[in-house]
Amino acid sequence: MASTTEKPPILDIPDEDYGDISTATMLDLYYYIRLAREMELRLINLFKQNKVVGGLYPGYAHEATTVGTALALGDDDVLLPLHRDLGAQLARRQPLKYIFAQYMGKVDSPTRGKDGNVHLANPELNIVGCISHIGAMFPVAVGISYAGRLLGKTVVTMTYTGDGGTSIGEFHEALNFAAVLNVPFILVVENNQFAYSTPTNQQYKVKRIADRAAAYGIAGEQVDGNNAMAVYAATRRAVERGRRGEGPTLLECMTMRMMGHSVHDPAGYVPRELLEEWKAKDPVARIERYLLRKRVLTPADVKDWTARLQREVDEAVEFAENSPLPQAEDAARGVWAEEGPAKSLH
Amino acid sequence: MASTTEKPPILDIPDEDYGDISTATMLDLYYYIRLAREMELRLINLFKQNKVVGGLYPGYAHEATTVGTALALGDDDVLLPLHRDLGAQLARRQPLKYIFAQYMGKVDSPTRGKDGNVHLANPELNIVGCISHIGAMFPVAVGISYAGRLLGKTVVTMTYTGDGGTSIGEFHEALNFAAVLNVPFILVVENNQFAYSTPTNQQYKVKRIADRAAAYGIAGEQVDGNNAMAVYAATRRAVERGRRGEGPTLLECMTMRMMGHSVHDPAGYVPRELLEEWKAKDPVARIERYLLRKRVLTPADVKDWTARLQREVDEAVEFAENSPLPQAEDAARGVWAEEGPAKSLH
Amino acid sequence: MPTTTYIDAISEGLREEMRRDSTVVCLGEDIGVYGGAFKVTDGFIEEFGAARVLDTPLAESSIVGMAIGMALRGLRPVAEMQFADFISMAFNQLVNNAGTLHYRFGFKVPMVVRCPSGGGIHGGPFHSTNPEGFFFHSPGLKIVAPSTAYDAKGLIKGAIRDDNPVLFMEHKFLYRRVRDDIPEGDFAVPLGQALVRRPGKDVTLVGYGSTTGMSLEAAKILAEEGIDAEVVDLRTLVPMDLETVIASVKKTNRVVITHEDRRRGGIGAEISAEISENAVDYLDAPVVRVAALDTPVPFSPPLEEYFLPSAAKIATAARRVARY
Amino acid sequence: MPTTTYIDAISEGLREEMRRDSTVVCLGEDIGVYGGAFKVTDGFIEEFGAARVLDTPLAESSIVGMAIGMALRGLRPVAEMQFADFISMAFNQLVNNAGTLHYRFGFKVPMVVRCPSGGGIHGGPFHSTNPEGFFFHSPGLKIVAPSTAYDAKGLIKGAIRDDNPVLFMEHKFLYRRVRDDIPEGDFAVPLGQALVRRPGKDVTLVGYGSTTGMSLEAAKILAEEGIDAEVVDLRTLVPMDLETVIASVKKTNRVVITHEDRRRGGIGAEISAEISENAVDYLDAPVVRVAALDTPVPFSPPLEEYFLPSAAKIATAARRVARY
Ligand SMILES: Cc1ncc(C[n+]2csc(CCOP(=O)(O)OP(=O)(O)O)c2C)c(N)n1
Ligand SMILES: Cc1ncc(C[n+]2csc(CCOP(=O)(O)OP(=O)(O)O)c2C)c(N)n1
Ligand SMILES: [Mg+2]
Ligand SMILES: [Mg+2]
Repeated sequence: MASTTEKPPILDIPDEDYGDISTATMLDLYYYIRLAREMELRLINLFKQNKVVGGLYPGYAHEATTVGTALALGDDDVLLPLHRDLGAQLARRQPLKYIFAQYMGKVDSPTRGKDGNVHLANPELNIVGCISHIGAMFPVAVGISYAGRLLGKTVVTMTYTGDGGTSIGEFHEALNFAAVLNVPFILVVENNQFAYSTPTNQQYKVKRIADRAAAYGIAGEQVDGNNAMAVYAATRRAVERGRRGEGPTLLECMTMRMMGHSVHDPAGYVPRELLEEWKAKDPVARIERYLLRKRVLTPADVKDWTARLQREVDEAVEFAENSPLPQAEDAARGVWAEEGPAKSLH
Repeated sequence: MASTTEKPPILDIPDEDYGDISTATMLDLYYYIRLAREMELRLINLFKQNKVVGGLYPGYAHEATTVGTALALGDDDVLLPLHRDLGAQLARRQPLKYIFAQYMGKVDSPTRGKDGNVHLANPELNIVGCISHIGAMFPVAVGISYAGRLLGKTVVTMTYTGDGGTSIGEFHEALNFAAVLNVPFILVVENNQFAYSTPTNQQYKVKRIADRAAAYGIAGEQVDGNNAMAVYAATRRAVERGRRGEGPTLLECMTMRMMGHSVHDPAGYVPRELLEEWKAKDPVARIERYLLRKRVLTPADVKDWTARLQREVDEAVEFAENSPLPQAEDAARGVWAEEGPAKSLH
Repeated sequence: MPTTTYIDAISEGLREEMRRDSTVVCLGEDIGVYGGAFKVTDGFIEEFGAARVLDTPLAESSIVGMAIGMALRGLRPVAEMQFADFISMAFNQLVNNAGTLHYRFGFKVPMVVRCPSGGGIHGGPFHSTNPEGFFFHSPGLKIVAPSTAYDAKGLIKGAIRDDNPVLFMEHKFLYRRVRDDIPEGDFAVPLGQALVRRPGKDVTLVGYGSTTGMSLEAAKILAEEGIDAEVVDLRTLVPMDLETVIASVKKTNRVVITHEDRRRGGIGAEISAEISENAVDYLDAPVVRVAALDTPVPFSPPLEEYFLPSAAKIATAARRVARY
Repeated sequence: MPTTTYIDAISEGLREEMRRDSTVVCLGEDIGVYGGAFKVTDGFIEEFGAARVLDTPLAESSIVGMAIGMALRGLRPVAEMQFADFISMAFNQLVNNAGTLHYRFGFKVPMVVRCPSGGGIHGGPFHSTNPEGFFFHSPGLKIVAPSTAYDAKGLIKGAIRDDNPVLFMEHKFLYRRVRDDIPEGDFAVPLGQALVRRPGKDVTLVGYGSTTGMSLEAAKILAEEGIDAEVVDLRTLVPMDLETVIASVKKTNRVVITHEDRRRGGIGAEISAEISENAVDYLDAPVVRVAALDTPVPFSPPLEEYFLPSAAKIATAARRVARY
């Protein structure tokens, strides 16, 4: 597919052939994309109220990519999301309340306050949380897929990187391992055109990151990352390739970081026009207009959903606010598996 | 250029256009290639006599690549050779006696016995020795070239990797840095078809490593690594690109490891036929036949050279044998620059 | 109130060195146009240009590898790790490459790696660590860790002028909480000199970086209880000024060793071992360490507080030792 | 002469575990067709197939990263570093990823990284190191270091059965120089238990790996001089059996700590610090360490010999302590 930066802006999801996507899936896309958006906005609010502990790296306007990719996985597949991928966590059914509890450092988060913000796992849901060091999860994902093979199961693994993260050595190592071992591994590049303050022309000189797939003899695809239908369809193709034993895929989703790198960052280095151009391509509005046009949704539905989402977010925030902070002494416990719980993916 | 493995074996250096290569250069190629060969054979002998300390990783049959590449550099350029590149050290005028002294752990080697075998530097000659960890020298080479730019000088840097070493993350990182910074950096891939026991089809799934250049937006070239003329010509093109400000080059030289990974390794995993096929392409015999055909050499010359080379090797070995072992207490000295000499490249 | 913060002192020192010596060059992620995640190089790209204040792609191993190459070829690079934690990506380059080039080949490798380190800011396991303990075990790498704004400026200059690879541990918690009046004019703090920050006769509190301030605070508390603590600030960790430490222990006969890095295999163990080897007869009490727990740095505030050393914990240890 | 070498004991233990448990899987460079650089997995690919004895491309960070993933998804991977030195490439994966996954998320990470380590074979700076000191400082990683063939077999089994990431330090110099008669049948040495290899009353010599044999040799020399040394072999470095060490020191009142890893910030420092904190009143002499120099491992034989610990150096230190 063509780079979205080469074409005139597509303000709506075009009527292309996205393959056989059921109405239920379209509604799931819509639901999780909107939920991710509402959650992000609430997190930003909570941050301003000093209720968020630590930093906040908004995935705002990345929802079509994060949700569209994660929804294409099956339950036995494994998701390893990165720092802008709360949408993927939600699509994987990570409970919203856990996310808020995590951001507030509360004991009822899956890390019991030991880790923060996006470093969220859920062994029951086959979600592995990332470490901050970009690149580290790539070979881990390859190993999970490979384990699946030895255990007689096709386990597709999917992990993420930003455009900046593609400069790290493990991008190369893991894609090469996956190619040689021919495992069903999907590396999603969320190309949001900046790595913190660094624009892509200072990060790489190749035209499209997806073209790097050729350097490993694997499939590569570039897709409009603000078009949830296209993202989902492309990811499903990648998943199916993996299930058919055709190995890994490098999937580049073109999007734009509409806020600062973190809430602290005013992002003065981003050209105004770029933001305006991409504002028109907002992924939430686009999927909504598309589903209205396709009569999957009615304007009345949209209103109902809005109320429902507000309620869900309110409840989750309430849960998190009521959850206690962890006991101080718990800091000293849990380094070793002997201390329990000693969970696994399944 | 086409992969040598695709064509029927070329038993002689073909009469292609290698550009403007002077007779003096051809003779230099011949001299250093033969010197490297004689040195390797003597090292193997010394190893059998238990006079070599530590391991020995023969660069036998890699001479056209190691010498052909290194000879294309200028004095201000910087060479960072790897573990099969003694030929490159020689072409850079690293004194032969130092190499023998180094292998015997003697005090008159440039490392004064502190490091061994191929880990040989020479600040005066702008040679930086490698560490064993494959990949580590790549970004160092990029940094040296970049320093040249800041100091107002074009410093071409050249370093090496085997086919196996291309799997390491820093292959990707350094090529990408060099591309983005557009520095004159040449990465020579000595593709000898095995990484220790691992054949290339278990190392990568791309057809040619040189094609990976496209993943960085840089120049890539594959060349017959046993054809000294072709290697020299390709390297000169790369050097000139660098000097013209056209950035880095990935240069893949196709060759074959004719001995074990190290002298300890009987290499039973290498198919016999492969060795026979490549024996016919021996780089020493080929350059010799070529120069005789071109009347750059006469049969009488060859005989004279043989005697001269023997003498040179004998003298160097004698020097090394007579050099004392280092003083034990010297082990404790020299970690800090304050202890001297504190040298630099120039 | 003193005027220069710890972080501004680093900026000033760095800027002055870049003005003084055109071979001093900065590189790292987002240090140019953005001025660095903590703004240490804010304004540098305007003054020195994009070539000398180099925004790199995201890859620490190659940032450090490049710095090594630059140092070999006549520059004095100062590489920034966006957070000290990410130095783990460059571990091999530092330990095996930078640290051995002089011993093996006689090359000087004048380079500095700036490491914004330390906890107390709720950064969680990967934005809060103190990685000096790993590199302390490795030959050929100097390590400095200022505790005051004066030292932050003096030591960054000392580090840049040094001909060896130097890890500069700048503590994020101190960035804007610690200030000094810094004298006009050029000065560098030489590497390898500890300082007695507070003389005392009953117990030695030896630490560096963030625990120096904690120890001074503990000393105040202890003074009220009649315990007169001597506070030794190491400032440089490699090479370490053990003479000053041991002289203090020989005077007070009691010692508490402190650091914010984890306890097991930390720098405090080495200090303790050196004391036991060289001053065991002077000891009137166990040698006690106050350091972080041997766990990842936990995220949630009560956990992190429990994890970290503090003035109160140092005072408790000092009491135990003083009353032994 | 005892029949099983240290290296064969590792092979046997590994093979038996692969037979016993189909989730045990090996991966690394040249371990399959070639059987490993040291032939530890010789014949494995024939018995277990190429999928369970996986020849990987050359990239240690991804070998370890893959092993983490395999462990998360129900396998018990055993990754081989071709030489322990190359573990520096996987530093980040081990320290920040493997070591924190249980603390943060409750995952078990049952994996072993085999590290052919140590000097004395003229391997030079990058084929001779003992990297345990770096990882000792990091939470969440167990470390074992057998000194006998019996322990080599028992500890590889114990490590494979453990639900945590374990670094298995196998000493190359001992590979074919150390032998045992190993009992038939399945046995595993549990992690975390030190052993008194030789009881004695005058001085404790505590070490692990290659220095255990040196200490036993030193004890013989010392016995002839009337000094009765107790030799403690740590066997597991994390978690460390400090009780056994401290009980011995309380008995002998004198201690020499030994390891082949470098001295500064090495494991010996921690042992010394623990003794000083918990048994200072029992000490009748300085706590002395015998370890490698704080330099790269030099290549040439006289330099390497000077660099390394030895029975003679341990005996000298023990004399100093015994006669203090
Ligand atoms: C190895 C490593 N180095 C540095 C960082 C600090 N850091 C966090 S996010 C980031 C920018 C990442 O950019 P990109 O990959 O494009 O992802 P984006 O934030 O744009 O989604 C940086 C430098 C890190 N997390 N890991
Ligand atoms: C990071 C790292 N891992 C492992 C090794 C051990 N090792 C040395 S050479 C080698 C094979 C290299 O193969 P290749 O790159 O093809 O070079 P060749 O030896 O064939 O010239 C290996 C595995 C190493 N030196 N560095
Ligand atoms: Mg980005
Ligand atoms: Mg090879």
